Amino acid sequence: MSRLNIELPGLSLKNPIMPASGCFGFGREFSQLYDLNLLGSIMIKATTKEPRFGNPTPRVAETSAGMLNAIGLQNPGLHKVMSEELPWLEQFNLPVIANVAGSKEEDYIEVAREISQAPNVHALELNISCPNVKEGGIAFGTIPEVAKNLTKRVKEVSQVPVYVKLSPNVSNIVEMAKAVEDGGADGLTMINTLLGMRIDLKTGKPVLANKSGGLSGPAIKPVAIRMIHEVSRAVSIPIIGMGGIQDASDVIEYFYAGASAVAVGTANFTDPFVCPKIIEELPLLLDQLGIGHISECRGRSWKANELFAHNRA
Amino acid sequence: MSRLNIELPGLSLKNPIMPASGCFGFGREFSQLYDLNLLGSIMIKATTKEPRFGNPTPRVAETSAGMLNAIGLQNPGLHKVMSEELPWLEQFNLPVIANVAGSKEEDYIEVAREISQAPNVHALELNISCPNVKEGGIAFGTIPEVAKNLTKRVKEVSQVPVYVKLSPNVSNIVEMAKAVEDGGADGLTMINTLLGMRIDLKTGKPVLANKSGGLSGPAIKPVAIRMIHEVSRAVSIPIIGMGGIQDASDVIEYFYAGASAVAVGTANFTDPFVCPKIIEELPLLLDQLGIGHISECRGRSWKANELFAHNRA
Amino acid sequence: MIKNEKLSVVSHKEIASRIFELTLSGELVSEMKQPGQFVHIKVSNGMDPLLRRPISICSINREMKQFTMIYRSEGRGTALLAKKESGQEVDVLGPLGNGFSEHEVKPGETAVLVGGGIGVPPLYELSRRLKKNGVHVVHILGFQTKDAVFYEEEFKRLGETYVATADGTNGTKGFVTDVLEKLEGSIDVIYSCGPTPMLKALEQKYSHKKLFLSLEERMGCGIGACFACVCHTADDPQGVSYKKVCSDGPVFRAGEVLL
Amino acid sequence: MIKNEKLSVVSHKEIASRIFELTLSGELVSEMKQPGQFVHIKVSNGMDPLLRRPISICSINREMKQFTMIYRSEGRGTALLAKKESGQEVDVLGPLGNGFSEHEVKPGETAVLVGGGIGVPPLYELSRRLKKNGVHVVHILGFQTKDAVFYEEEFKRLGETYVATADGTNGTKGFVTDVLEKLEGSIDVIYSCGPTPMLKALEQKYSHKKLFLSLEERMGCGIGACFACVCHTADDPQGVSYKKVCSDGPVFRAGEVLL
Ligand SMILES: Cc1cc2nc3c(=O)[nH]c(=O)nc-3n(C[C@H](O)[C@H](O)[C@H](O)COP(=O)(O)OP(=O)(O)OC[C@H]3O[C@@H](n4cnc5c(N)ncnc54)[C@H](O)[C@@H]3O)c2cc1C
Ligand SMILES: Cc1cc2nc3c(=O)[nH]c(=O)nc-3n(C[C@H](O)[C@H](O)[C@H](O)COP(=O)(O)OP(=O)(O)OC[C@H]3O[C@@H](n4cnc5c(N)ncnc54)[C@H](O)[C@@H]3O)c2cc1C
Ligand SMILES: Cc1cc2nc3c(=O)[nH]c(=O)nc-3n(C[C@H](O)[C@H](O)[C@H](O)COP(=O)(O)O)c2cc1C
Ligand SMILES: Cc1cc2nc3c(=O)[nH]c(=O)nc-3n(C[C@H](O)[C@H](O)[C@H](O)COP(=O)(O)O)c2cc1C
Ligand code: FES
Ligand code: FES
Repeated sequence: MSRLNIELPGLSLKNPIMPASGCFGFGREFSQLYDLNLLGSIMIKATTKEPRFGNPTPRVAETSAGMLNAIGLQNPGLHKVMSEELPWLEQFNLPVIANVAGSKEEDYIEVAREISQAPNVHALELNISCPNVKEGGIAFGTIPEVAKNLTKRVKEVSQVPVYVKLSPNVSNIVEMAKAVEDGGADGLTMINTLLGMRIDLKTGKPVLANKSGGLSGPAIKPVAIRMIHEVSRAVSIPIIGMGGIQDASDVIEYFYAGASAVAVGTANFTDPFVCPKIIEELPLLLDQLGIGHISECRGRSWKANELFAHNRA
Repeated sequence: MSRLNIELPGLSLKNPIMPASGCFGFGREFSQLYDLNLLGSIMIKATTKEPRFGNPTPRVAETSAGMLNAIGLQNPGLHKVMSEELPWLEQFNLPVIANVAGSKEEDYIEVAREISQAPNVHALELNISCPNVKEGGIAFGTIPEVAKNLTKRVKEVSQVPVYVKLSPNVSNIVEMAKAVEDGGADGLTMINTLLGMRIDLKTGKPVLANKSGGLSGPAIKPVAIRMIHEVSRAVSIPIIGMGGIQDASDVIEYFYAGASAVAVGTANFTDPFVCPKIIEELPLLLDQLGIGHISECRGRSWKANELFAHNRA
Repeated sequence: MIKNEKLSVVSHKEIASRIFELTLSGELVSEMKQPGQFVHIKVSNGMDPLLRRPISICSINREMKQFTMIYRSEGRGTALLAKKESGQEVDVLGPLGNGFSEHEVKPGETAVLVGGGIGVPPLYELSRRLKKNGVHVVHILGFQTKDAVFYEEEFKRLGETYVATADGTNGTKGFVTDVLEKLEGSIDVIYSCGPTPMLKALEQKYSHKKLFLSLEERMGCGIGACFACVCHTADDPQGVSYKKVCSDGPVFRAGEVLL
Repeated sequence: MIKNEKLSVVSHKEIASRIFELTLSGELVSEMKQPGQFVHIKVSNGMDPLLRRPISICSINREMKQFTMIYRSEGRGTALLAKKESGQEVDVLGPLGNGFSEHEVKPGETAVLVGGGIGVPPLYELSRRLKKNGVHVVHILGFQTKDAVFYEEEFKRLGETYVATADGTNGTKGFVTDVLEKLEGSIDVIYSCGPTPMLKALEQKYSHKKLFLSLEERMGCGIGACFACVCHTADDPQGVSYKKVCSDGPVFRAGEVLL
């Protein structure tokens, strides 16, 4: 009897653990370290219509309990992802979540239409929140109406459920979440990185060539937990949570906040075996906490105690 | 010859280091540890019209390289601050920055009018960004028009320059900064805390009684640096920077980003002697970096190299 | 005076399940005034974890400039502390707060010291001082289970000592209050430290006695500046008057603050 | 195969100013294939600092399952690494990347190994192998100043060795390229590792030779998954084709990628 399986729109997950987009490439490198079939799913690197080289280097900088990145959506482009990366991933029993990015609405739509037809792509993750792309990007992630319209148009062309990835760099995350729910999103993924910067002591210049970048890692976990806590009560679509997850306890904290599954990003760099480790630890932790199935944890931070007791009875 | 003195509206600082509001009370406790005259200034605890007890406990929670607080603006109220705390501080040669808070516009105005008349209050810090107060607060800190109007009205009654403390929990920090500059602000202080939450693994409930709280400490430094980098180029009023400062290098990083002085918050809890330590270390670090006066560092991250070289010549 | 000093580890051992006894030496010890005061400890050099950990002073040896703490390895911070070895340094801020006044009870009178779990340690220095003052001391120590019991012998050497365990595996099965109720002879003062429910039960039943309670609260600064550890005063339970556990307490007279 | 293992410290000493030589032992050593490969090191247990640090393999002893690194204590991470003592463990991910191919030069031919500062270490294992293969090896090692010089004797034992220091306090005053220019006799291959300006200078002057360069770049994962360490290929300097320093490199043939 599994205690970790989770059903989400488009996704039948053997466990709720998956690598976050951009932190795992298309899985090739990690497949040399462990069997990718262990994972619940995989969120592949952001795919754009045309191949992109991304930003100049340095592209990463370390911060306290976090890191900044300004990769700039480097990827081989829709065509290669469809013809090489996704077919390669078919050898695994792994529902793929395809991260879709662009700088114009048309780009998103074209990528979504095509990539959602790949047999192993079971859901899209609409990346409206990449902080490292100069043109366009920002409005999609920060103006509710714009996000809603994009969601709607992508939904029209997508063959699979659409999850929208929210940016934390907004005044009102609930408003954004509701807007994309209105636009027809099947789920949310959150959070993308916070915008940050580091300056080199000796040169006086930003460490990243792109100057600012996206802050990820344990430093941002409290922000993510707070946002998921707020959003999960305000919408009725499920949330895949991410931001600083390092171990099984973090996963439970995300479920308590209101997430239905989680993604692990930066921690893959510190410990490339972190995903299978978490999957192994989770049942033991559930035992310790006296919880039968992981789904019982969902929303426990805001559900009334009684209700929760009843659910477990 | 001092290499650390800084002139700001209302503030003639012997050095640019001061404790951040809420992390130093009214100075009484720290005065038992060292001579407060060492400090550049002191930002006293938020003062409201009436005394406030604040939120239930627990009021603090630890996070990775950070902490959450939900003190809830506990303070003895305007009357006591005027009659007891500020007079007590007069024994020191210390320009005081009074942090002014409220939940209604009228409250701010009344506190600002009164407290700006205290002889040792040389500037006000308008706290439009406290994340831990349920009513009112949020709009002041996130809607540019509202912030601008409040600034304008406070300026009308204040006897001393007014600095506005910006919240980082906004989509567009530059817009907020420009709005309060338009409203007549003499300076900015930034950043206040990011909204965050931690959930207890065993109980499934938020650690803080208030549920969410403000995230401070090294974790948020990259966010603060990025915001100051953006804002300092867009406005012409000076910025007092804060967020995760722990040592002299952090101070220089803030100056490089565009700050003209800095405040130290959370680090006072880890090391109560941190402010005098930083003040002592700064000249040594300036030596190492080959910088004469600390003000030369200001904005180096965005000033053209030539311009900077010229300034130093 | 409050000092910040790196003290060196004299000895460090696990004396019960996950319970560690740590003895440190340094100048700061000469500042320690009262049993029941605490120190605020930085367990690592870096910022992980960021905050200090408050731990009570368990015994003081002024001549040797040493003091001992007893703590439970609980979360991340105390787990790291548990790794410190003899000769290494520990960053200590202290002594902090106001402890138990040993002068509330006269020679020949009886003081009952009631401790629960990791609330037991500060009572040890108190007991030593009371005993020295000629006070008749009785100890009632509550623990979860046999494996968690510590310092039973040490307390016995100072006076009558009763142990209660929640599961009955050592001493009386039940709570310290069960033992206290059955105690014979007069009681002049009760000093107590332990979990809040225990303190509440004591306050409810023994508010007519001279009763002192040591409180716990999550702390930021530990020195009274951040208002993290505030509690309502008992006479103004909804109002704005308050006490800080770190600097006004952690020991309060029963009825002074709202538990 | 890439492994993640806690290796134990066999020896650790400062061999020049802020330059440390660290020997570790563990199973992972048997996976090491080439000189010029590197390992990715986690210097602390917690998350401060968060990222691993890339350090080149300096010498490999497969029989003893030991390998040696040489690094400069620079920022926070390497300063912490410098504190590790014999018997302690170091979390190592590796071996990573593609190193110097020793088969690009035939027995009897001449290979010149040009290293700058902390770029010197990976050349040591390379030199040992070349020498074993019967290659004539010449070393040109550049440092800032006398105090920063290390492994001069070790290299001398393997072949002709020239040292250059920027301030002239040891060997030739100037850059490694100054020495290289004056070198007599034929050069069949140049292998190099050091700061980018040095690599650029070599590429400019010796692109007609067989020249191999080991690059440095800020890294995230170190295994090719995060695209932090990407550089343009030389034939498409503005385009989308790329190489990853961590997994395609760190050693490239001159002219392969844009420096
Ligand atoms: C005045 C005082 C005296 C104390 N004396 C002792 C003692 O003698 N022996 C002992 O074992 N314990 C004592 N405690 C409790 C001790 O402080 C906590 O067990 C310890 O802080 C937990 O830290 P951690 O790293 O294990 O847990 P974590 O879960 O990592 O702690 C996270 C944060 O919560 C705080 N925290 C967690 N539990 C408590 C708690 N119960 N009280 C206050 N803060 C808490 C930590 O200080 C830290 O800031 C005392 C607490 C106070 C307030
Ligand atoms: C393939 C490769 C091999 C290397 N081999 C060696 C070696 O054998 N000996 C040696 O002393 N150094 C070597 N370096 C450089 C070494 O990685 C850095 O000096 C080290 O990471 C600095 O870490 P820190 O904690 O001292 O500095 P910090 O300033 O704390 O580092 C902050 C962040 O920047 C990164 N960083 C800083 N400087 C560099 C750099 N020069 N290159 C890459 N990342 C950097 C760090 O890894 C970390 O993520 C190598 C680098 C690479 C890429
Ligand atoms: C190096 C790097 C690259 C990333 N690339 C992408 C990306 O291409 N698309 C995307 O939606 N998110 C991207 N992210 C964001 C992550 O998917 C994730 O939302 C974020 O890092 C927070 O999770 P973490 O703290 O576990 O890393 C990237 C993050 C990092 C660190
Ligand atoms: C315990 C605590 C209380 C605070 N109270 C106030 C306050 O009363 N008014 C205010 O403007 N900011 C308050 N702040 C925010 C700080 O002044 C500062 O902006 C923030 O903590 C970031 O700086 P730091 O990372 O150095 O702490 C408080 C912060 C903390 C940690
Ligand atoms: S812990 Fe800061 S006031 Fe008590
Ligand atoms: S460091 Fe991640 S791809 Fe090279």
